[in-house]
Amino acid sequence: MSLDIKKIPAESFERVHIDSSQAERITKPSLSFWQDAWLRIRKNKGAIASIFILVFIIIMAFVGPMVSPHDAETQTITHANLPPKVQGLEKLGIFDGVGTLAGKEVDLYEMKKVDTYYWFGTDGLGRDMFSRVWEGTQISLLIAFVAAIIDMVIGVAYGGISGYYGGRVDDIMQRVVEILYGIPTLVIVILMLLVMEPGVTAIIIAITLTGWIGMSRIVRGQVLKFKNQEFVLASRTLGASNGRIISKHILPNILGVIIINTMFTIPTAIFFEAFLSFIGLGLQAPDASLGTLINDGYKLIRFQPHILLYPSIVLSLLMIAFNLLGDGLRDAFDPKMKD
Amino acid sequence: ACGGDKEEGTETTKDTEDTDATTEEVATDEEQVLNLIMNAEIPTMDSALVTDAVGFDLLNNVNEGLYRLNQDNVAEPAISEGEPTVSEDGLVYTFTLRDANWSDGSPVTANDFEFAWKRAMNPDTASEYGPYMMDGVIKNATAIMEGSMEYTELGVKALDEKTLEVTLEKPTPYFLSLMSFGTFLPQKEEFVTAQGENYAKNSEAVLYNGPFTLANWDGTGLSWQLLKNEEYWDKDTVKLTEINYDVVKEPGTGVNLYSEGQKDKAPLTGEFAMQYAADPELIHESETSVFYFKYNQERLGEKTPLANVNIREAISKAFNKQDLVDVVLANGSVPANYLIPKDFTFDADANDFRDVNGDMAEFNADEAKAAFETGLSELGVSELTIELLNGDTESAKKTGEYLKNQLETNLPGLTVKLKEVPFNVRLDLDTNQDYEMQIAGWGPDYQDPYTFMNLWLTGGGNNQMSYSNPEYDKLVSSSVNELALDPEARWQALADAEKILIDEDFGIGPIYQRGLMHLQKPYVKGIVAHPFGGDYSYKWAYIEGKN
Amino acid sequence: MEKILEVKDLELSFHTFAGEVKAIRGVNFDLIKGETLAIVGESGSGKSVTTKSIMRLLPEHSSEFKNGHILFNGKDLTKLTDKEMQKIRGKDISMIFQDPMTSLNPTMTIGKQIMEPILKHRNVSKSVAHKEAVDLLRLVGMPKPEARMKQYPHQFSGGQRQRIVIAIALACNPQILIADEPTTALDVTIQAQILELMKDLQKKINTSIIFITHDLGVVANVADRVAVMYGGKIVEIGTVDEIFYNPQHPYTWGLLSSMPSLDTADEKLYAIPGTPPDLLSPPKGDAFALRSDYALKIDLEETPPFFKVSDTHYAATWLLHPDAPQVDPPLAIMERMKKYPGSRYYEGTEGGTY
Amino acid sequence: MTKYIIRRIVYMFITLFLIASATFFLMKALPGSPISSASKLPPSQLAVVEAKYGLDQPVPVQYAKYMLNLAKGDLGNSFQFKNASVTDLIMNRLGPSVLIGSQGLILGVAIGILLGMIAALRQNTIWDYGSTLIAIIGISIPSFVFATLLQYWLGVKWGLLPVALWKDGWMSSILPSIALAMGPLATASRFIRTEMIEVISSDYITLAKSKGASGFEIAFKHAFRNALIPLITVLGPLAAGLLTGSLVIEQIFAIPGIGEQFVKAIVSNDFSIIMGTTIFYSVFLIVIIFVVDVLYGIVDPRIRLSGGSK
Amino acid sequence: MAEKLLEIKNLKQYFNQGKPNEVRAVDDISFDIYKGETLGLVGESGCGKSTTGRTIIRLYDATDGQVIYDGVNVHDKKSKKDLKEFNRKMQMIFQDPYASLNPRMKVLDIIAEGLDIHGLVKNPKERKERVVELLETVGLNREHADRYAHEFSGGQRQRLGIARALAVNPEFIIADEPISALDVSIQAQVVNLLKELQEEKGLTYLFIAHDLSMVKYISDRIGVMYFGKLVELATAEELYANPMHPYTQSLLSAIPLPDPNYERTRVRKSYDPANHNYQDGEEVAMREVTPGHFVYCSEKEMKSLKAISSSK
Ligand SMILES: Nc1ncnc2c1ncn2[C@@H]1O[C@H](COP(=O)(O)OP(=O)(O)OP(=O)(O)O)[C@@H](O)[C@H]1O
Ligand SMILES: Nc1ncnc2c1ncn2[C@@H]1O[C@H](COP(=O)(O)OP(=O)(O)OP(=O)(O)O)[C@@H](O)[C@H]1O
Ligand SMILES: [Mg+2]
Ligand SMILES: [Mg+2]
Repeated sequence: MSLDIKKIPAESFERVHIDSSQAERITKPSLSFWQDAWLRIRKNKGAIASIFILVFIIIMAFVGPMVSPHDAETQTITHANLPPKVQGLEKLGIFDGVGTLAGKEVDLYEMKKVDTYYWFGTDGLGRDMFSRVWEGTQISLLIAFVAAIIDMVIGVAYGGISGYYGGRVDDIMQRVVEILYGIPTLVIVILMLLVMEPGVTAIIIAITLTGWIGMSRIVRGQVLKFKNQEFVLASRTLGASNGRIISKHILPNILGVIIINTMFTIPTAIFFEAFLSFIGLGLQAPDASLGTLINDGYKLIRFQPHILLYPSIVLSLLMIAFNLLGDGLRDAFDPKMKD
Repeated sequence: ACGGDKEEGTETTKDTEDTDATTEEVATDEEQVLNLIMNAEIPTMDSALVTDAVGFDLLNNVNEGLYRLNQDNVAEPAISEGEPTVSEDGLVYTFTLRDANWSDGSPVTANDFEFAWKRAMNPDTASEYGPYMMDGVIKNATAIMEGSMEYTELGVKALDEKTLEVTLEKPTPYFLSLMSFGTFLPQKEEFVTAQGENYAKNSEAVLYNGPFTLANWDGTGLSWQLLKNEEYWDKDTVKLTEINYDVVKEPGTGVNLYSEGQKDKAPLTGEFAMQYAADPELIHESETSVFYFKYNQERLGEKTPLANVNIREAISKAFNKQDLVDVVLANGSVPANYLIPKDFTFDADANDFRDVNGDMAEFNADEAKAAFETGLSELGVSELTIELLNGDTESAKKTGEYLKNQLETNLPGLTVKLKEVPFNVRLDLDTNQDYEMQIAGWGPDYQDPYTFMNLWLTGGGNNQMSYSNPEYDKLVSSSVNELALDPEARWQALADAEKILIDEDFGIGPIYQRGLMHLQKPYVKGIVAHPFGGDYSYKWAYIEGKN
Repeated sequence: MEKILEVKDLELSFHTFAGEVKAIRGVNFDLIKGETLAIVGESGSGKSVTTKSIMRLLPEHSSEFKNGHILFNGKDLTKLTDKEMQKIRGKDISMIFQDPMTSLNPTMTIGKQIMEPILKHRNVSKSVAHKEAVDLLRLVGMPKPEARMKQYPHQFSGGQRQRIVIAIALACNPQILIADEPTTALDVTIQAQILELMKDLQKKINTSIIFITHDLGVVANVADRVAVMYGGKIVEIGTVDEIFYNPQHPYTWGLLSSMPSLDTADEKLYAIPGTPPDLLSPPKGDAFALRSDYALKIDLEETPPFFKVSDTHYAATWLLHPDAPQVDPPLAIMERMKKYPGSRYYEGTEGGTY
Repeated sequence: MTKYIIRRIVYMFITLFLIASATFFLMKALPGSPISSASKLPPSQLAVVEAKYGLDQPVPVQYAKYMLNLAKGDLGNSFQFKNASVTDLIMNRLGPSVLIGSQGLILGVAIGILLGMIAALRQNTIWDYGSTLIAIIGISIPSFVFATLLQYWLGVKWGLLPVALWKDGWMSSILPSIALAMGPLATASRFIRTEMIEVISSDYITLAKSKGASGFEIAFKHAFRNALIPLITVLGPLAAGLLTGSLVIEQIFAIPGIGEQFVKAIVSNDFSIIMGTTIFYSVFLIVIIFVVDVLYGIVDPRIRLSGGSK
Repeated sequence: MAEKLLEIKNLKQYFNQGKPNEVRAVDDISFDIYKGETLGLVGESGCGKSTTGRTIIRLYDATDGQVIYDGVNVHDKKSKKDLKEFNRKMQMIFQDPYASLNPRMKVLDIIAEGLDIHGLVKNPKERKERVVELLETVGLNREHADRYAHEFSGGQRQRLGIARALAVNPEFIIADEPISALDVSIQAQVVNLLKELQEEKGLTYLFIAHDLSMVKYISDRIGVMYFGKLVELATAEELYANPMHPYTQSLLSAIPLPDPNYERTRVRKSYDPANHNYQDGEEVAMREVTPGHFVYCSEKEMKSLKAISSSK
């Protein structure tokens, strides 16, 4: 507790008038909720890396098949089962086209007299894995996005109605969900797939069949929480209609949660598709997804690991990226994590 | 059996390496135990109800009928004491049974055969293969099936304990080879009646009269054993004391178990076979299942583009079969330019039936293209889209993808749309003739070209593609009627018919004859693979040089 | 007057998304044995952080201890290892939090929760601890304490839960009890009960209490001395009478005059305008200057030091500088000052010193 | 409480009824016949065989019969396994599935919890990232790939454990259980981490710290149980999710389990088994959900007591 | 006294009616609010103050009873248009300054919501101008219009809430604990503002709080609630000077005041409902003990209360 009184010039002690509006000034820059969330995400290295990875994969999914000198569908049967070989890297002793054949290490390109490069190698029909992996990624992403969007639409609508209208409506809708919840999804999906014409549509329908339940529960919980928030009540006292309350007050506030949940639905859908292809309920050839590629490849794990490796890497990257991004978004949107 | 459904199975084969192995001196100190992999469970051990490869394979090793396929795949008398006496008209066969016992020590009698066969025709049994195999062969079978006669009227009769009289509907040249088939095995009446509902539900609820007995099978499990049958009449020939089976459906797992030494033999799918190409333990077994395009000429009552013979010809010739078997299948299959498989049927001089016609409808891109153009102009179109129905197993898919690519490449203007469905769905579509083109296959039920040739008779149960050629019909039916007792003429008639089907009408487009690759330990000797019926016989198998 | 705790030049920051939050910017105070020191100040002024830093309960990864000492019986708490600190927590210094609804573990019986510090710090058997816990519950006025030992927090009302929390805090007769807004979440009637309880208990075990609140009524009720915090600093400290009847800092004035007394009638209340300072970039000089009607030029440039008002009373405002102009505090404050002998507006007879 | 249980049981039956009906009609919608050699048989003979299985009757009659039998606990007979009752088939195959399933779940959840705790307690350290990585690997590698790798390395290469088959007793269950554990492990660790972080920042943990509790006591005595509560809600779906795994794992490790049988039945159109297994799975799932709810009450006294007072 | 703006008659609000967890949040209360006055409503937490306010403004449908506003029963079924008009006349300010502003909306849109709903402005420019005007009324300025609620401090937020309510030019405002969640040092901002506005615009307030000193400061009359019932109603001065119901007395005795000397001597009274010793069949109701001073009591109690008050 310092008591030394310094010599201070007298004019320093002039009274100053503080403008009261000055006192109301907010120094922080104005940030919308989204800007604020973006700032937070930006601090999250994992999430940022994930965004880059996702953007990269999505771009590659479309550009990849184009940049490859080989077409995904073309079968060059004499070029079947070649390991990866990349210009430039071959000198480093990696990606040099050496693979095992009949238990021996040989340069398969030389042996089969192939003088082109397959960056990811080829499959059993001599198709370029590079193009196939990216086209597979396209299909996997398509399935995942469409499934996630349908899940979202149904889930939000169902959960929203149930939560917002409450009472008897909610009761009945929740009983229905309770019953659906008791049905083993997997089994129903398999049965549905047996009955439907196989293909992308069937898979999407199968995935969304019960996929929306999780979303609907989350949305319902959120709506229940928000519909009694004071700002919603305030809007009601102003005479706002249900439509206005839902669209202006409730939806914008639960959007974060919906997005986060969708982020987690996407990898689940990708994964489920992969599982379906294992039990043989996948896509119609020659369509390929990451799942079917992995399924084709895993049997060759010991001999032609490249057929498994690349789709697995892409799949894992997608899974990791979506999960980390989901985590990041959750942290960014979560008001509890404000500090 | 219909072979289309079993893509990667341990099926009808001919063992190329060990057939001639002499089985004389076996080192007595070696443990005669064989460890095998099966690709599916045993659905039943009731010979009247068996329909699948596993069941037939096991029955072949634990039971014995009047005949048995020997190491050269020739049916030779087994429970039958020598050749039967045959009536002039070739309709009545009289078998004398040898002294043989059931595993419970009781003798095998003529009544056991009469009972078993009639039981298979009894509607209450609801046997699928009984009627199928006996229809048109054993007297009255057809009438019984149609319900106009009691099953007791079946043309089989135990004259006494040891004498069995079988009356045929019409002379059947391959009748004796049928006698080695699972459906014609004996069943002991008292035992079956005593067991009632429980009959053949597990390994205790069956009697055995073959080289081995089944043990430790609970009816649904994934593992079981065969033990040497001490009551078997020819037990001195049997060396193995024990065969251990496990069901492994993943080929990779099978290979792992093999490499680890737990199993003595493992089937290989193409991907694995390729990698083991240079392995001395790799064995190749050719099979008698043939795969081909079925060209449906009339879909749901409407003509398809495939009704045009030039289009059919074009497709038949437009794909490289060699590449397919070498690269895509890589499982020891061979290109098929025929319907009747190689190494399947032989004439009296042991000449392969295949030698008569040789190759037909071979791959020829130019001819294909020319035919396609003709076909297109005949149809008045410039492009064609054809749906190709296919199975949904892995190798089927791969084959389909390859063929699609080949056809589209070699026949400009053709688009192939793949439709891959589960086996049952495919059968359904096939039955309703609701497809354009499909990849199908057939495995023989008995050792005669007729098992393949009768498929394409006009209105035949398996035709399902509106193929009809009176000349073909005439030739094929002559083989079981007027020419039945004239082997040479019959042979020629069947060959002519095959030529019509494949090379003139292009009714079907052969693709490949399936082969199988196995890894087999070098110390395993004497396994005999059969082209039909049970896949393998272990009666002559033994272990040598394991230690 | 034995000092049990000395906080010297405490400075502490948090690292957040937005940047460094300088939550504590040089806090000094002592705590004397047996007294109750109230810390008041508006939300976000750093009251909780100060006390949490004494207990070292701040999140390790985001908080940074920048400077200062916290001497407890001569030991510097900032230098202790975690293990040593654990021995002090709950035994020598214990804490009560604002919200009784969330400060009990919902999945543990309250018996266990009370016994925990006893077992932890006092080498006694379970049965002894159990008995003591029952006694504690009885002490804080819980009816049927035996039976309630086995119950879970949600089976208690808010006031009862706060009593339990107090029982936990008192389990080892701590030398210092830190109460961080222990009654803010409670109703006035229950608040009154809890305050009485705390005062009774303090008499019994003679602990020193640091009592945080922003309710000046409560302060008047419990405190011996009061520290007023603003913007991460203590701006005024003195005995309860000095702060209430002779406040010197404009912020204290604002605080005191914004509360209507039961007889303030129609005149407008004094309101502190504006918003609290942003501790991400604390203003230069006196943090309160921008909201003050009494700001001096120097307030905007230089941080005021502590000026002594009396031996026990210090305030950090340039207004106390000898060269500063005389200003009249708000009316309500003048009213208060009139009652206090030490004040310049004293109207009594006991003679002012100013 | 009894009212609640009764209500639950009523829902269980409704659910089961709906599932059974839905499955039944789905099966009827399936193309193809369950009779394996249907295509070979002439119509007259096919009729005989179909009559034996009651397939000749109109669908509503078949449905009514099936439901009646179901009510009696009779799931009918298999088509592939001649004469075998579906109940027996399921019972015979149950053991291995339950063993690897429960082991996988316990192992996965236990390790997952541990990893999650470590990650939460050592937030933003190498421990955290490590355990996050393991969790993410767990959810991003398909179980069949993982199982294949395990089989090859641990079984064939290093010979540590049986490669496959259900022969070596408990040893045989280790690899499949590990393969199955990956999913639950990942889920549990993610859940626990998130929850633990939240719990740790709650007031009662601060209070526990202020009592002088050590880091270990905080983590295990105070935080753990509270962090567990949300995990319990996903145990049901998690257990159900193991079914997904078991279909694959049983096939790869050649284990005589119920999932493997289910796949086989699907492939061969054996709808008695498909339906039986579906119903069995549903019962299993419903019971699991019920058990989870009960468990929830045990772990969370708030639920227990308010449930009890109802 | 002035004319009645609002009459509340036998209002009841039960939650979960008929279920085991039934809550009688408001249990048969009646009172009037006069034009231009401020009626304070106090009572401990959970006694039903907010529910009363919310039922009056029709956020809840009353279980029973009437709320008569300007002679019309608010709870009668009404057309959308009437409802809207009613919504315009009666407004509410909420307790929690954080929860009562939509975090996803800009201040401009929050305040203009009422304008939009009731079509009170014609174009965006007018809208903006009106909002700025309102902001200035509550002591904020133009700059603030483009910010989000979370950027404001508690006091500022509460003022935004007031501006929102004022936007539709209401006659009657229910202020549900508008200052309880605020820091003491800024409570005064809001209270002053409310008072000013009342003077300027002739507003009528129902002011809900549990802090009696603020209530006394702002209110003309005060009602005390206890467990869903109104137990005492009198003018502010009268209530403080002469609390009659034992609960009111207990409440008053519990409030700590910022005055150490007073605190040293304050004696707290406790209230135990059992002390009433009401007999079976005894009618307990609001009775006017002295003019304008109502107490919830039995006939017998009234007599003794009357006796005491006349002896003063
Ligand atoms: N864990 C934290 N991370 C970042 N900033 C924090 C953290 N805890 C507190 N702060 C900041 O430190 C400052 C002081 O906070 P503190 O909790 O001490 O205020 P207080 O005086 O106790 O307020 P209240 O009366 O609201 O409890 C605030 O600006 C707050 O935002
Ligand atoms: N929607 C609701 N459903 C069920 N009970 C409710 C509901 N809203 C309020 N209650 C109950 O009604 C009672 C009165 O609540 P209310 O919010 O009116 O109290 P209050 O006096 O405003 O309290 P506070 O001072 O805490 O705001 C409480 O017991 C509360 O739990
Ligand atoms: Mg605080
Ligand atoms: Mg309230």
